[in-house]
Amino acid sequence: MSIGKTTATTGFDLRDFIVKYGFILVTVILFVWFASTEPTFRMQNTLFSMLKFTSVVAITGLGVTLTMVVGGLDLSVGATAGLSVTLSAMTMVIYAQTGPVALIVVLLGGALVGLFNAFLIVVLKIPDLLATLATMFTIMGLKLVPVDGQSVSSGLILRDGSVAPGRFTEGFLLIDRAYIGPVPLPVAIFFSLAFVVWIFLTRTRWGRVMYAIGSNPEAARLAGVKVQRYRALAYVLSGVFASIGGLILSSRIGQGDISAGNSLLLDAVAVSLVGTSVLGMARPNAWGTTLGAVLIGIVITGLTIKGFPYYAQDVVKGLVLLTALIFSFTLSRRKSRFVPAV
Amino acid sequence: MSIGKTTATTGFDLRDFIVKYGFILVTVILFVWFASTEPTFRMQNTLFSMLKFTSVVAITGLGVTLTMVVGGLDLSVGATAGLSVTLSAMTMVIYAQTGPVALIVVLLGGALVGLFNAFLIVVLKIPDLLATLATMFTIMGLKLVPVDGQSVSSGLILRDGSVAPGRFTEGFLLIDRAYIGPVPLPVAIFFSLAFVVWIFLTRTRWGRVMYAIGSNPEAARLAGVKVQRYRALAYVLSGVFASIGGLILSSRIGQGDISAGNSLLLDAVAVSLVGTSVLGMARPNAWGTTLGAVLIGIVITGLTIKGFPYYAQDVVKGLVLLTALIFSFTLSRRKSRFVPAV
Amino acid sequence: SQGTSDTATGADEGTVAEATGTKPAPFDAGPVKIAIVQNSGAGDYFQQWTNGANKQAEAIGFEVQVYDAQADNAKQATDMETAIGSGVAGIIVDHGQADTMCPLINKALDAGIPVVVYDVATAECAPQAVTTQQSDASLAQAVLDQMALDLGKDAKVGYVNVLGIAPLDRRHVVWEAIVKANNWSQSFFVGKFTNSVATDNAQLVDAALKKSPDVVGIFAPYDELTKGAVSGIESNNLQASIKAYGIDISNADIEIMTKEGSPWVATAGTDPNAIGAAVVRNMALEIAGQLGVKSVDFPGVLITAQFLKDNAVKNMVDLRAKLPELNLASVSGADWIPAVQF
Amino acid sequence: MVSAVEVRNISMAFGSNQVLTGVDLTIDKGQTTALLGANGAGKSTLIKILSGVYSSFTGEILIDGKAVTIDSPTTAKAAGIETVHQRIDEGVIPGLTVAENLLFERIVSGEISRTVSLKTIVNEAEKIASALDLKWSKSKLRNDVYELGIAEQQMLILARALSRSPKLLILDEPTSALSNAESQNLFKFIKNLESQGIAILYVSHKLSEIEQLAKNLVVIRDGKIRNEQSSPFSWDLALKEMLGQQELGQRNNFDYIQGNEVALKLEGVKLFKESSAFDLEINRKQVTGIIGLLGAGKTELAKVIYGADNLISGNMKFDGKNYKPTHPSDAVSSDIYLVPEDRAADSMIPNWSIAHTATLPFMGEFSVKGMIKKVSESIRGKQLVDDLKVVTTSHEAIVDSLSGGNQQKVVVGRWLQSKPKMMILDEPFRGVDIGARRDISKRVRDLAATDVAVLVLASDVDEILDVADRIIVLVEGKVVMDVNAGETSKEKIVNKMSEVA
Ligand SMILES: Nc1ncnc2c1ncn2[C@@H]1O[C@H](COP(=O)(O)OP(=O)(O)OP(=O)(O)O)[C@@H](O)[C@H]1O
Ligand SMILES: Nc1ncnc2c1ncn2[C@@H]1O[C@H](COP(=O)(O)OP(=O)(O)OP(=O)(O)O)[C@@H](O)[C@H]1O
Ligand SMILES: [Mg+2]
Ligand SMILES: [Mg+2]
Repeated sequence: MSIGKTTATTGFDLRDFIVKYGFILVTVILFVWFASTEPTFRMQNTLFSMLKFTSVVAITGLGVTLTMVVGGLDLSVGATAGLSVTLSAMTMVIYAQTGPVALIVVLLGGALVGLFNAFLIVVLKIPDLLATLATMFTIMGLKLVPVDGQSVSSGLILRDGSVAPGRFTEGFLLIDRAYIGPVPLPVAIFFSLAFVVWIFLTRTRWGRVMYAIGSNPEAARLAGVKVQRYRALAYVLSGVFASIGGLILSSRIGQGDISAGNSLLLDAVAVSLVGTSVLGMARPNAWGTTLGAVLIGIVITGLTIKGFPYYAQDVVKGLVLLTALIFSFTLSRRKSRFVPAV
Repeated sequence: MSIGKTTATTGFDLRDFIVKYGFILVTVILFVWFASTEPTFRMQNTLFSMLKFTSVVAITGLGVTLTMVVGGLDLSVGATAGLSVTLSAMTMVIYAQTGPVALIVVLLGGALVGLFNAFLIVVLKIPDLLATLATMFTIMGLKLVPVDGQSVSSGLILRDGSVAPGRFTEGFLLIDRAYIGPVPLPVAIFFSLAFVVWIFLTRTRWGRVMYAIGSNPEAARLAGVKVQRYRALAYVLSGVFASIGGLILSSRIGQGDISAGNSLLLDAVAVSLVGTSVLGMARPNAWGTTLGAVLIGIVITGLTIKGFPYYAQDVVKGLVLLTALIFSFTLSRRKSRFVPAV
Repeated sequence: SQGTSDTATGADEGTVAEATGTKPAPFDAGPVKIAIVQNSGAGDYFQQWTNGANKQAEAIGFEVQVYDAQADNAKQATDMETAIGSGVAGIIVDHGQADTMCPLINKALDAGIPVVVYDVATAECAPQAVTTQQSDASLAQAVLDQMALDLGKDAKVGYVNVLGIAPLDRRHVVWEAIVKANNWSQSFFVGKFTNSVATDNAQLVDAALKKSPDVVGIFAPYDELTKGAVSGIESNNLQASIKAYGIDISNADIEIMTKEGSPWVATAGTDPNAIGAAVVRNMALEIAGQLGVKSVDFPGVLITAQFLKDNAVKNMVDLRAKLPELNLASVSGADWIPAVQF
Repeated sequence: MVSAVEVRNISMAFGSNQVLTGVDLTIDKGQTTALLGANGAGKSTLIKILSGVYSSFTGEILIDGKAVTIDSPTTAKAAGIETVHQRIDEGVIPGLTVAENLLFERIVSGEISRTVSLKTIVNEAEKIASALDLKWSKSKLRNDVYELGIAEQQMLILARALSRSPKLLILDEPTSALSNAESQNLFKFIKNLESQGIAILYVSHKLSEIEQLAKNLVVIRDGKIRNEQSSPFSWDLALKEMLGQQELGQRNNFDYIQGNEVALKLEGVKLFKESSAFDLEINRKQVTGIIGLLGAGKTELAKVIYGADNLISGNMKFDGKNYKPTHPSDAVSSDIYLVPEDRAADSMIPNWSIAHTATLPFMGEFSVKGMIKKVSESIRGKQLVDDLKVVTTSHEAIVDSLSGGNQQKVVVGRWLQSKPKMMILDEPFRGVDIGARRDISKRVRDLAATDVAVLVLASDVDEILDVADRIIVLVEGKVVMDVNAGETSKEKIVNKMSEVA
């Protein structure tokens, strides 16, 4: 344990500053670098479309964050988002239902996956990681059974030889394409959800209790907290958030792409984990997840505009991550208790 | 604290039996089912090629198990195995070196990645999951930089326009193809390593100490354990194990396939996690990881031979996992402290 | 153990022509076992390919064992070994890496098992195997000729591709030649291969277009990449000024191409069902000793969005009806083979 | 007498909090030196310096007259200093068996590296356990250590430390989780060690123990040594130096209150599978003390009433109505509260501030429509710090950074600040100094006076006599004595406790 020198309490402590704001600093520096060298990057248009792409990862990551707060980790979010894409396509294309029906089906689907996870974890007592891993495999396969492993698009020929009667409705497609003022709808959804989760976790009793559960579930239980209910709640919310991500994906692709959501898990977990280090909080939090997602969005967009090949983007992504982490953990005096130690 | 029923100690307790042997039972039942319905499945050849296929996941999983034992989790193993494939290809194809040189380069590469992880975790104090995640992104990109994102195969055109002078040596290709008696070499390597890790973890003081670190690092430190050294050791070993997996992969593919190792992470983590539930041990262990890998090998091979499409295989994989988990956790009276709660 | 994919949705049942001739050995003595060793069975293209192959195999009287490596080159090698050991009369290798598969193909040939290869460059390393291919060069040439016609000389163009994957590399060669011949200037070259290609590339193209909104055409020689490119164009609202060119065709692709104002104006394709069937016919002829050639090409056909709209093509069934060149029923036939027509 | 270990001019600070200032201390061979100080005085910090846990202190440590560098637990052990830390969770390692835990240091040091099988380890462990008169069966030794109760865990880490032969053995409040009988066992063993020339540094808040064991007494306050004595000790002086300006609350010379209204009624309750059933009535407006040896079932009883453990058989009535809690939340909503015995495992949330810890069970009260009332929360935190004289920088301080006794004050105090109908306190005095103990006792009695049924569970007779109106002795899950406190004596209670049911 390192003991800091007794600095004058009113003085400016560079180290503390970096621990708290290092991550944000990295984000800002990258942003300024891209903005000053690439005129394209500073266009409002570019910024919004960057946020729009980030929104899916971010929203899904917010759900993951909730499960991390209660001491778990939802590995099934990518698969859930993928399921949502297939579900929405099936509802509209195969069963020729309206957009709102698809929307409800998708959200219900997400909640159901969450409930299933909760059942495995809370009732069957399977450890979180294992339970959600099993769920992941199961729904990744299951979603393809009714469609025999094919993407669902209008014109699809059904088992009975007829042609699928429906198509993605215009209204549904608007989820990704609409604007609220100058702000794309997915971005608006992303920021609203981030705000709600932030308030929920930091300002409400439920959020407080969830953090308690994540750190010491037994102490929470003995303080009269219904631990299992909160854990179930976190997984259901995570499922719903993933399905909102899937909804946006589905509306963006405009068809029941079978591969959608596959690469989402790692990114969503990454942003939530990275988010733990923002502001030196050393615990999962909504603001951190948001910033983590935005940072990764900036890196990918900036480097693409600069013409870096995809593998160079991976390298930079890794290095930026590392820098942020060093700021938050290496320099911090505080032991991080909150970060999942696995 | 739950008080165990004092059942007559000599009596047979079905529940205990299932908790202990349920997982093995599932494996055996599946095996018998496949063997009795599919003649192809019972051929010695099929069994060995199943084990051969499993060996890469299993060996990598053994490394992951070691990091889980010290309370961490190495997320960079898939990328490390992929790096090994590229490294071996570069050594032999671009630099026209011999097989043994490639072997040494690969193992050194794996150890270096492990050291780098250890550095991040032990010296820079970055939490395990975050550190190995950053390493994962970094080396996934980094390995592609010297080869401009291309797979390295003989006949590759280099940057200066010349043709790569070397090729995969016959000796190197033997790593995957040789036999020891009737046993394919990768299978022999797999079982030897599993045995060594098992002995190491259960029969040596280092193994016991590593479990202690995973369970209560502060108590271990106060008892005089050099905690950081052991953690570093676990990550270095994990890197080396992943590179052995990569070596077999490389020899099997016979070229510097850029996508090699991509799907390894999830599988390796899955078998290690699943392994925690074998024999009701509720902690990461070599025997469990081995059995987990074999079980997944049986499922995949059996279902392929039965002609199930890939998505049905995912469903079954998920369900088998769930069954095993329910046996181990739902029915167990013992609280598992060792399983990563994240 | 018949694959279940013959019940696929959208699986085109096809019509079976009457066979007139008498079956040669070994087909006269009951079902003949063959194996299909696939690099990947996932995605629309491969689902249809496998469907076609299964239909034709059933008509001929093959008992088929399908091995699906799920895009894992190393697993494909293992599958090949299992297939060789399982006592089949012939093996079809569908995609994969030449370096990986050649030694194993030769092993099969040495064991007296005829091998038909689809889309793997094995002509040099396994000269005794029958190679069949969807001619990548002809596909790329067909669509790029159209692109050159549309854009004229000296145009600014964008390119979305991932090198290191054999068929994409072959298409790349044609692209480079066309760019040079027409003196096009390539404003960007992006692309990444993940497990959700369409969504992940959309973000890259979007960013690239922010920088170079003045390109008039984008070539993305793989339909998943093309989907990503289309999304990128649309999210920049540039569909009026940028035309997209792709390769491959499926129900989902038809939907996108025929959408009002779609930037995707032309693609080149084959009918994967028909190809799968033709490859199986080649296998039958080779087993019967009647094939006589070592290489069979399936030429690509240019398909423009205009053509699709003019003929009210909604899906693959309509397309086959309007574009009989796609159907390969007359390729590699014999009087004793009941050719399947889609 | 020869000094075994000498400490010169040791100072240490946590951030801006100067915890030790120029401490000099001499610990003699073959004797027990007691270290006395109020909660937060710096005892554990000094001990952690000696045992190599903290390395960034200034000053010198001499062993056998030679200066040594102690900067890690390994170097401390190498120098012959063995320590039993105050926090039990810094000692036991869940996931390993009891036997492995007992032998853990030997495993670490490689002394038994060739002992590969668990069987050998179990045999060896049996010997170590028997040194402290622990008759642990082989099957118990094979169990996960996690299945031991807290007192047994304390015995385990003591046995582990005693199995070494150090130059200096440091015991930081080793008896706070032990009952008298076990403590006496421990003392016998300590005497034995003294005769072998081993120096002992002993930290305790129990004056009687110090009186019984120690030759030398060192009093520490606010990180400075204030007083050194050799036995016989002058306790007045020692306590005055220990508490400084603070007044020591009078020993409670109270009038026993005989609550006559039944609050909680237990009928045919069985605590363990094979223990016999009993009936019990707990009265309002009275402090009921329940005492028993370790494993007697005190904690079990508390948890059953609180809904934290399932009732094996029998039923309960609270306020005349059937009461069947299945979860602690049921108890809390009936206004029945529990202060659990193991503060680290059962009460503290790592990295939480005092204020947050204080309000956790009462979130409903501290929020409107779910939104937390930050101001009231911080007022509650401040009150807690003031009321229980918690030694800390502020109510925003992280609970982990408090001294053990002050942590205990926080987790007890947070429940005392509420308005229960029934309050159960399991070992509430664990680790608190004598001043705080009297403060807590007084508050508990004040609470009972406001018509509350109070149940205090402890294994220390003095503690119980200090607070209870009625005393119940529990042996092996069964009530064997139930009397008014005024009508019994310490001896009678002790005799009953060790009776076989
Ligand atoms: N008769 C018994 N049958 C089964 N288990 C018992 C029995 N007696 C004691 N135990 C075990 O001992 C443990 C200790 O019981 P409990 O915690 O209630 O005791 P306690 O009186 O609070 O003692 P302490 O807290 O001092 O250890 C119980 O959880 C149980 O596992
Ligand atoms: N890790 C830490 N970080 C910050 N402050 C600490 C830390 N550990 C202890 N302190 C502070 O140091 C002071 C002395 O604590 P210490 O644990 O040495 O007291 P103690 O004499 O052992 O008290 P107790 O009798 O309650 O165990 C306390 O004010 C405490 O808040
Ligand atoms: Mg202390
Ligand atoms: Mg107790």
